[in-house]
Amino acid sequence: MGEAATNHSIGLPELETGTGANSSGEQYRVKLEIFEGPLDLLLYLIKKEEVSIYDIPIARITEQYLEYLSVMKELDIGVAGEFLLMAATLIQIKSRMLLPRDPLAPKDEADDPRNELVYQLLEHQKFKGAANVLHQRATIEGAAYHRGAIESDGNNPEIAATIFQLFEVFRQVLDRQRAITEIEIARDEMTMSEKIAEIKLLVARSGQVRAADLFSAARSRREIVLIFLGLLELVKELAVRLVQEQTFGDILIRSREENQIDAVV
Amino acid sequence: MTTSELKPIIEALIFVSEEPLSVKQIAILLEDEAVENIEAAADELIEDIDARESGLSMRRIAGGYRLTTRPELSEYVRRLLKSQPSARLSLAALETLAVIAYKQPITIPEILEIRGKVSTSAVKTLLDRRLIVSKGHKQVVGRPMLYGTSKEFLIHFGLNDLSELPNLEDFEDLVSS
Amino acid sequence: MTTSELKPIIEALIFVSEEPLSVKQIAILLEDEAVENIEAAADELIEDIDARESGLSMRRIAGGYRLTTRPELSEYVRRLLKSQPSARLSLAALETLAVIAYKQPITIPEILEIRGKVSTSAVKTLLDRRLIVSKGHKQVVGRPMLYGTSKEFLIHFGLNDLSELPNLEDFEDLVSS
Repeated sequence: MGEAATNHSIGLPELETGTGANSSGEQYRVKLEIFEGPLDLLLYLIKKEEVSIYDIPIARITEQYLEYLSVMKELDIGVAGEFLLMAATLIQIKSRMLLPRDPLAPKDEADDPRNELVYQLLEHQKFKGAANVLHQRATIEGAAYHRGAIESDGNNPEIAATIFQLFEVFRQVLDRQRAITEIEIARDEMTMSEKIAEIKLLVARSGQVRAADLFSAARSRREIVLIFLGLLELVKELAVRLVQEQTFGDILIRSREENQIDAVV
Repeated sequence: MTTSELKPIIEALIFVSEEPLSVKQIAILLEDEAVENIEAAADELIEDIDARESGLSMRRIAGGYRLTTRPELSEYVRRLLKSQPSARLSLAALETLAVIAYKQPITIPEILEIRGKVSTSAVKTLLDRRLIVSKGHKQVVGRPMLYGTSKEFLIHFGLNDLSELPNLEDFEDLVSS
Repeated sequence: MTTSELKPIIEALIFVSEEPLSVKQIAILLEDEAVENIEAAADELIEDIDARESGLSMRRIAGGYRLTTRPELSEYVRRLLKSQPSARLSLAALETLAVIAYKQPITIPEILEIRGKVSTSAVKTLLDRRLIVSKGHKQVVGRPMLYGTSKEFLIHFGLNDLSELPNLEDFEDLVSS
């Protein structure tokens, strides 16, 4: 889920009951995306059902959780991997709770299959609280202004740097250099890493490239093999995504934009 | 120097400095005036300025002193500067920042573990805004990068140091109640 | 507004303004508060600040009001400004530094080749700031000077050693995990 979608809300979202409410799909989309992650959704359900976090009725909560996921799917909201993972976890806990306990084993609360989840939820809630306080502080702080420039400031029009900026700048320099030398490289026999760089550049420039186009532009068998291996490498590195919009359709190579990463893992 | 000699000097220095100015920096500028004297004068100055009912206030931020306008006058100042309140951090970024602030230094996989969610774009935003900085590599397999909060973080949230972060345990009651 | 309501607002506005602020500008910001009222409040504020024996003074400059430090404190202010040589680098210097850091030891012609721009003045700045040092001559025609980063560089960027420079894998870690 992209950050942009959650910009407007701090705290628990106001969400009507799952399916069948008469809001439009668009409204649902906005509201559902407020669930930052599976833990948020779970906390919301726990609050809505007015149950204790220390004694979660797993069957009921799991059922509701799955219902929300199916609403998200119905509305064609990409359900991120972590939501599915949590669904699996809930189902697993549910089935472990159904197992008859060994009557001879000492009754031990530490055995409760829900423990880890409860711990995670509590931790999550704590950091949400802290995030809230930070938000308030930043609001107050943002209302206090520093003095305007005075004459002595004028001799300092430059930018301050951190090590990360230094690195970013280095990457930019390299990218620039790569763009200039790319034409020369194209004429020579390419190496695998050059081919990868070329594919990356192509995808970065146009956002998406048809795999078929890449292959048909190859001038030798060796180059076709390089493209193929290069693509595999890029997919492995999670630098690009391969998308096929319809069965037997074109395979598209797409860049992984920042805000897509979360949704696709 | 006496406190009443020190106060105007400290006020002038803090006014001119672009960054919060620490007691130690002031001491060096004043040719090794005792740190305790400076601290006493600075604290008195904070009270003086408060009592003046002036448009300014002096505060301890990021280990130093800083002059700012009073928050309650922000409406007028904003009109003059035509400034938008600075871009807000998203909830994802704030929560990630909270995790980093309390658990620093911390790696991305460790953040994921706590948040139960992938936060790389949030981490990138925080780096871009310089609220967090890298703190070297963790000496484990893969040598992942460690992150911690920056001085900018303290300034942005008006904290003098990390000990001023609210106590995490205070937020536990929110759920149980 | 009353004079005592106006004074803190005027003080805050003058404090944040980069230019001397005229009575007329202030009047506009205060939704057409009468110019006479503002002038009266501003004049009173000048007297107040003088009477405070604070480190600041408010003056009429170029048809507007401005806050400055008191002239008699200029010696201390000068020391501060001198003691705060900018910890800042221009983008050209930063780029050159990045290339040197990652490709050291490196000659000026090699830097040009990578950056695609002449960087001699940037190299000079970096040498002046002792972020880079010469590392002898390269044994090729013309024996050009080789440059590398200094201990100062490590301190400035908070690194233990050069192996702590972020590398490409770290970055990919960030965007792809």
